[in-house]
Amino acid sequence: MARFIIRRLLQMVGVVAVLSVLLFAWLRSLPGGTVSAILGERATPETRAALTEAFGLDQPIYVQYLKFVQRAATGDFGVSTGVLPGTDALQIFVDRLPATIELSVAALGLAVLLAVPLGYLSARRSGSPLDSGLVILSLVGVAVPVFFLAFLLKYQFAVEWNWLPVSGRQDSLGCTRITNFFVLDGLMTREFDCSASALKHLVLPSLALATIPFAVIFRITRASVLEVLGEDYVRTAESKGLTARVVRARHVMRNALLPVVTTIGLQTGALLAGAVLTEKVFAWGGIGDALARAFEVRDYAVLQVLILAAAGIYVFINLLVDISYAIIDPRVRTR
Amino acid sequence: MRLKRTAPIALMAVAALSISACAESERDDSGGGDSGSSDLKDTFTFGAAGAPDVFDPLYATDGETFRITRQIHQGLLGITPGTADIQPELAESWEPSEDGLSWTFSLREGVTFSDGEPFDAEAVCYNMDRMYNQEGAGQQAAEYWTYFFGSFSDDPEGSLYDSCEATDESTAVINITRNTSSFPTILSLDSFSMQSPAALEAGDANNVQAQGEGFTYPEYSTNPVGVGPYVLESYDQANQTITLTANESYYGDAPATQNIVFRVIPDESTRRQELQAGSIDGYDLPNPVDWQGLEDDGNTVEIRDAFNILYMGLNPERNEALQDLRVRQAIAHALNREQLVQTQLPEGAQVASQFIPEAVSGYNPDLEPYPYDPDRAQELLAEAGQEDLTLTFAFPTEVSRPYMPDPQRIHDAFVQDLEAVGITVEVVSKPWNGGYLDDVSANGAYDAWLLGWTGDYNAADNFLGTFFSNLNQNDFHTSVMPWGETLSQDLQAADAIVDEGEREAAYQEINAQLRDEYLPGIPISHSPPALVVSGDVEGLTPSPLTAETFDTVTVSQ
Amino acid sequence: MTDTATTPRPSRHGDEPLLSVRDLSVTFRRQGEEPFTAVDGVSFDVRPGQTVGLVGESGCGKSVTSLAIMGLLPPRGNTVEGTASFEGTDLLRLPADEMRDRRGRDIAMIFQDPLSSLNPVVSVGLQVTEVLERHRGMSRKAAQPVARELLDRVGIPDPDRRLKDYPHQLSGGMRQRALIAMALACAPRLLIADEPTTALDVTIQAQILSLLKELVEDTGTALVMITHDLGVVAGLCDEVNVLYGGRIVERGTRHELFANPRHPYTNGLLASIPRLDGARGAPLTPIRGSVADNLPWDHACAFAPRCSQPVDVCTAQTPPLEESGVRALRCHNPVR
Amino acid sequence: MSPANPFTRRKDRIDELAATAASPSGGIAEAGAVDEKPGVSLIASAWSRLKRSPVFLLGAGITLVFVVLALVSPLIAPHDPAAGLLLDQVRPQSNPVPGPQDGFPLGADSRGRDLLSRLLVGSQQTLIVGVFATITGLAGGLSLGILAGAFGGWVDALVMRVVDVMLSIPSLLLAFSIAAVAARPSQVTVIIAVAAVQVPVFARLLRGSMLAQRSSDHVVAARALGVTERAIVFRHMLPNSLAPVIVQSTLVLAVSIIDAAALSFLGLGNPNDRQPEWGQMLGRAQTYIYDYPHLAIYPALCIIVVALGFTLMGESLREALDPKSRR
Repeated sequence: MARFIIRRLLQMVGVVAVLSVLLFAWLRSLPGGTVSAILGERATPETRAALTEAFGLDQPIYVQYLKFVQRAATGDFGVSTGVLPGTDALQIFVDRLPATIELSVAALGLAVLLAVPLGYLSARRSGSPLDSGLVILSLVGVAVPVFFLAFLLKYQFAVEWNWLPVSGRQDSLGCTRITNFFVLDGLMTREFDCSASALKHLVLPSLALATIPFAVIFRITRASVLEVLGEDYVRTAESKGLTARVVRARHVMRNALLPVVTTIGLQTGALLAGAVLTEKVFAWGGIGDALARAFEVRDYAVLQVLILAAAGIYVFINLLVDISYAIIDPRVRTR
Repeated sequence: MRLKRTAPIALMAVAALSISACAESERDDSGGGDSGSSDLKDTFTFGAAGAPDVFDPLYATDGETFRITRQIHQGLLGITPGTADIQPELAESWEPSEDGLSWTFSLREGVTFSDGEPFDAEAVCYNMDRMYNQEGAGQQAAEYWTYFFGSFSDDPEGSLYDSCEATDESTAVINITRNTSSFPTILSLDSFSMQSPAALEAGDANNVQAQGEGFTYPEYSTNPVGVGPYVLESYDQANQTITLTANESYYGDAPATQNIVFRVIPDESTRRQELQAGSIDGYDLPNPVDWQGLEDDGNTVEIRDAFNILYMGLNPERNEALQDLRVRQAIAHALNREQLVQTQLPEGAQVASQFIPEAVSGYNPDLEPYPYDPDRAQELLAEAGQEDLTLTFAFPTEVSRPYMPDPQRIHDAFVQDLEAVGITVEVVSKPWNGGYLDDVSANGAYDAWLLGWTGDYNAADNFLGTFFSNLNQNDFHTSVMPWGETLSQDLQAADAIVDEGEREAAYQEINAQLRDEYLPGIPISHSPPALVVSGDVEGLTPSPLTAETFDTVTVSQ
Repeated sequence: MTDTATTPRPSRHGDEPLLSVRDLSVTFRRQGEEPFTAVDGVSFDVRPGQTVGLVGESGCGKSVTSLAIMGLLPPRGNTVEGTASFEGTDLLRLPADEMRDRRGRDIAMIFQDPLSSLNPVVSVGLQVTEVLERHRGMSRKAAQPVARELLDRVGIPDPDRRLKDYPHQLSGGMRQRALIAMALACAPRLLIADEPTTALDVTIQAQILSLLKELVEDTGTALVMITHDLGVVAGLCDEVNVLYGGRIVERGTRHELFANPRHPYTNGLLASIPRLDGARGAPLTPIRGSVADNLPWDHACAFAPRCSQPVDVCTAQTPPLEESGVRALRCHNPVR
Repeated sequence: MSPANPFTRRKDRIDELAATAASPSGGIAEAGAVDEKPGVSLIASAWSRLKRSPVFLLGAGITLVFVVLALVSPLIAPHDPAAGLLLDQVRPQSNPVPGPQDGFPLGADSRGRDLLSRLLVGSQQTLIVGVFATITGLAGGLSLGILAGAFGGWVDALVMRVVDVMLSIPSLLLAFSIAAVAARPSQVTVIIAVAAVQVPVFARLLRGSMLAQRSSDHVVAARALGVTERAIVFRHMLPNSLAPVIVQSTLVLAVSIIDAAALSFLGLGNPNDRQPEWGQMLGRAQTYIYDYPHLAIYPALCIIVVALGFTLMGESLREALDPKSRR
């Protein structure tokens, strides 16, 4: 097991390293970029040249990359030029990570809580109207463009009915910040109105973001429950006259959940991507939001950090999934 | 097919907002909730399109930042609300010497910075010299100084600024190296605001470093100290909100609303929804198509006077056919600018007859835009023997400017016009920050392109100078035209004229020549940018320079 | 298509039947397909301690019969008719929860493929103890020693370790033994073994069979042995029912059946077993064709197309089940 | 779910699908249920089930209508989708979007172009985006997958590292990045961006099923008979690996169309809107969505329906071809 983890960690580093090279070369081979983003119409050849030199963008790419690696080794991933000029790019990532995590966790939680039971239900009743209904629903879920859904949600719940806030993470209540997980902070500092406000702000974005993971997890759960229901050992369990509860929990779900777990891992990728859209529409101020902005203003440093980090997180989470997988499946654990 | 909206909701929203406002005032120890009368809210919430860069205006470059620093800082000169004209601010009056190279500013008395430091002639000179003495990365970061004053103390020849003397407590004399219409007007720019010397020292304000591919800013840039009506209360990056609160030691009338909150909301339609839901009180540059809807929903759309110009640039170096005046005129006649302005640009936009808006001194009222006349255009092309002219005509994507809300649609319209007179158009587009600007100015990669300019202050030079003064380095490549040099010399000469009247006449003359003899590009339109606030907001005066101050704004419950 | 109901007559054991199946029919209906009757009016008795065999090729309906009795057929897509009274209560009409209470306690079952029949992610121990918890109301802790005892009894070496093991860590034989242990955990009065040895190596098969034999003998558990292998029957069963096409075609005690098979099918089955004591080079005579060639029972003998000695009537009318004592036969032209 | 090597489970969904290629036609039949007649091929038996599946028929129906529409729309469209016929009615404030009127049942867009015509003709570009993105992704995936699957060994290892790197970037993010940095955004860049996301998926998929094939009897047999590696790959392995690829393709068609819309929304779509495309129309409508939601709703509905059509078809194909899910 340990060897496996180490190997995978190394692999992960490898992936990120390769990615960093590609990313770096690619970003810098693009037209325009940071300098013209900063100068705008006001750009004169002098100012452009001056800035280009100041930023060391006039040097050959491999030199720039080596410098980047050099600095990166000391934990310095460059400073933002557009998203939050002057702020350490890594810092931006760290500051905004909680926002994205808060959102993603809420969304994923929502998705799983709905998808798994419903998936089981519709597998049990496979062929029934309920089943087909849920299946169609899940497929529709995948077919609706996230940002469009987001708009509809906002329009109905926030603007028309004014039940929930339109965007942002919290009303400006001057809340105290500790972890930047607003809900958590509110609880820690006993500023419960802060938590409440944060929760209210979470509802719509997480709903929008949850649709696709829900659809996918639902379908996997359904498929794998269907499969397990056909397995001999379930029949054995029934033949032992075990209670429905025990059969479901111990014999059906414990097996059916294996592929579900891996799928959940896969979905984190989708979440990160979906966050770009959702966060933009809900002015969430998380990683996705920053990423979109970084592209607009060609903020290389931020782009590099965010994309590498996103990839890193993604690979890492899937490592966790594999490990947890190994833990739930004795066939792996006791090999 | 409009979705219906209902009034009660708006009320509920306002109620909801007021609640949150109270909640805030309870927690904020500094922001005492009493803003005079109780039927007014103590917070004005504004939806910003982007986050501010730095709070030291010297290093700031973008509107989102200036909107905030403007509330915190003031300069020697100010702008008369609702106009583009300068007025006394921290300087009560100013006098040029005979040669116009030395300006005496008599300062407002009894003014202190928000940190209690006195504002006096010393402070003025400290600020001027601080800007002049920028070093290293600071020089690149202080973009506006470079742009308006030329260079820094390490290269005095290039600099407009020479020196500053504090002759007494309330009198500062600023010496400049040459005459220009821009001085002292440029002192009204936010970048050159007066900041507390003590705070600048303490915050190591000049310590800008180039790190990797960006600048790191000193600690001061997040703790600005000015004389303005507001001070920076907090910048909650996690929640993307900036809170300003009234400056207790402000010399003028205390601001009508205790706090201003700027919420960063990047998405246009989300800002609209937030305003609708009542969680913000206003936002800048609403999309023209929303103006009507916003008004219908009981908001106030404040339309500013147009202080910008959209033009179609032409590059006679890349496409020699364009060196023939008749061809350029043909293009001018081919473009149906009336229809464009009518159907694509916001209400109050006008067809441009020249490269500067009406408000600018030097504007030539006698000039008429080239009329839309496809037949004439074809004749001219025929005369020039360019019946089968081909143009590479570019527009930017991923951008919206006050002078061109939707470049693509303007471009589309023109492409059709040009094709109508038999010109073959090669359509090119690039992202604004993805190479478009470089291609236009550095690479000269297009025959024709769309670009514009929003005036920084009221001087013809800020427009015409920008476009044509630099003979060898301008987007229009006038250097290949016989008249290019004359034009650039005339412009520099006119700029140097000290006497208002003479200068105006000179510029009017140049504008006439630009239209009739040179036509280096085709002026298209001046479009008014707007600002929208909810119906509960009073006392906001829109500024042509988009330089509104919010200290007079009130928000009723 | 109903047989004259057989009246149960005393067997060697001479007491009332433990399980008495009457006119059991199972029909599967899948949308878009012809309804398919897998079991068609099957009747037989099992007396306490008796071992009854259900023999036939795959698809003859023997497994379905057992599943029907256990109430383990898929919830939808099938209809079950007839009765299966166990000590007087008709299992087929029993409410689901009451059936649960009986399964594993009164009637247990072991299946063909021991690997797939064990839950891969649950330890063998738990899979044994859960039965005890369920039916004997034991705590998991209390159940441990009992489970250990059971494993020991079915001949699994080092039971303590095996309790913690997972199915994939056991050998095929041990898995089947574990399954048997689970089935016998609550000393059921009836055990249904569905091809318990087919998936195992020949050597193991013998062990498992003798184990079963031994167990039923000293627990007095009645055993229904479902198999296609007459060898198994020969070793184990008191009474044998031969199924073909969902119906019983011949019944008799082991001796009768092996001594003089009447039905050509039974005969064919016997003839197709290689015999060591047979004359060297004596040719095997397999039954020709396959189940696919069956005729519908309604007015013909389903076996006719494959029969070694068909007569015209075979394809004209359904042969009735003629019974005398334990013996029963369904054939127009029996083997003399 | 054989736990063959649980550490590769990360791409399970893909690999499981891949496995269906090599799987026997028998499938798992419930106790007593009629088994598939022996010798019926995978495809045939799948088809026999599909004909009865309402889900599949619905999906296929939608898809058919869509494709036909794409082909004939230019003929049936009442107006030229690029002509600003109602431009003179457009007033940025008072009337930015001309409403329904004679000959313009849905009204026009902000450039005075007939909305109905644009929706109709839009199907064309939308189909093009979907199809070309899929083909491009497929082509990329095929070449990588064949390389890896056919030769295994270090080629396989190398290719799969590359694929993993690509897979390590969340899908839309990849498309997003590529589109964002395209020097000259256009329909082509959109297609490429959307396709790039699919390359690694297809590659993995194909490799998976080809590896399954490598060890399958008929390939082993062919090799035993001394058939050349090339012939084995192209005549034996590839054809049998295609089933899962076909399934995936139908799903990708849907995804591409939606992703294209997302790109437009982020302002990274095809800037030239003379040739209307639903995703682009939807993305562009954001400006008007508040007061003129129909500009967004119509194309959105079209996209949803079509995407649903492809997905329904794909999913039921997957079900049909996957022996595990036959019950």
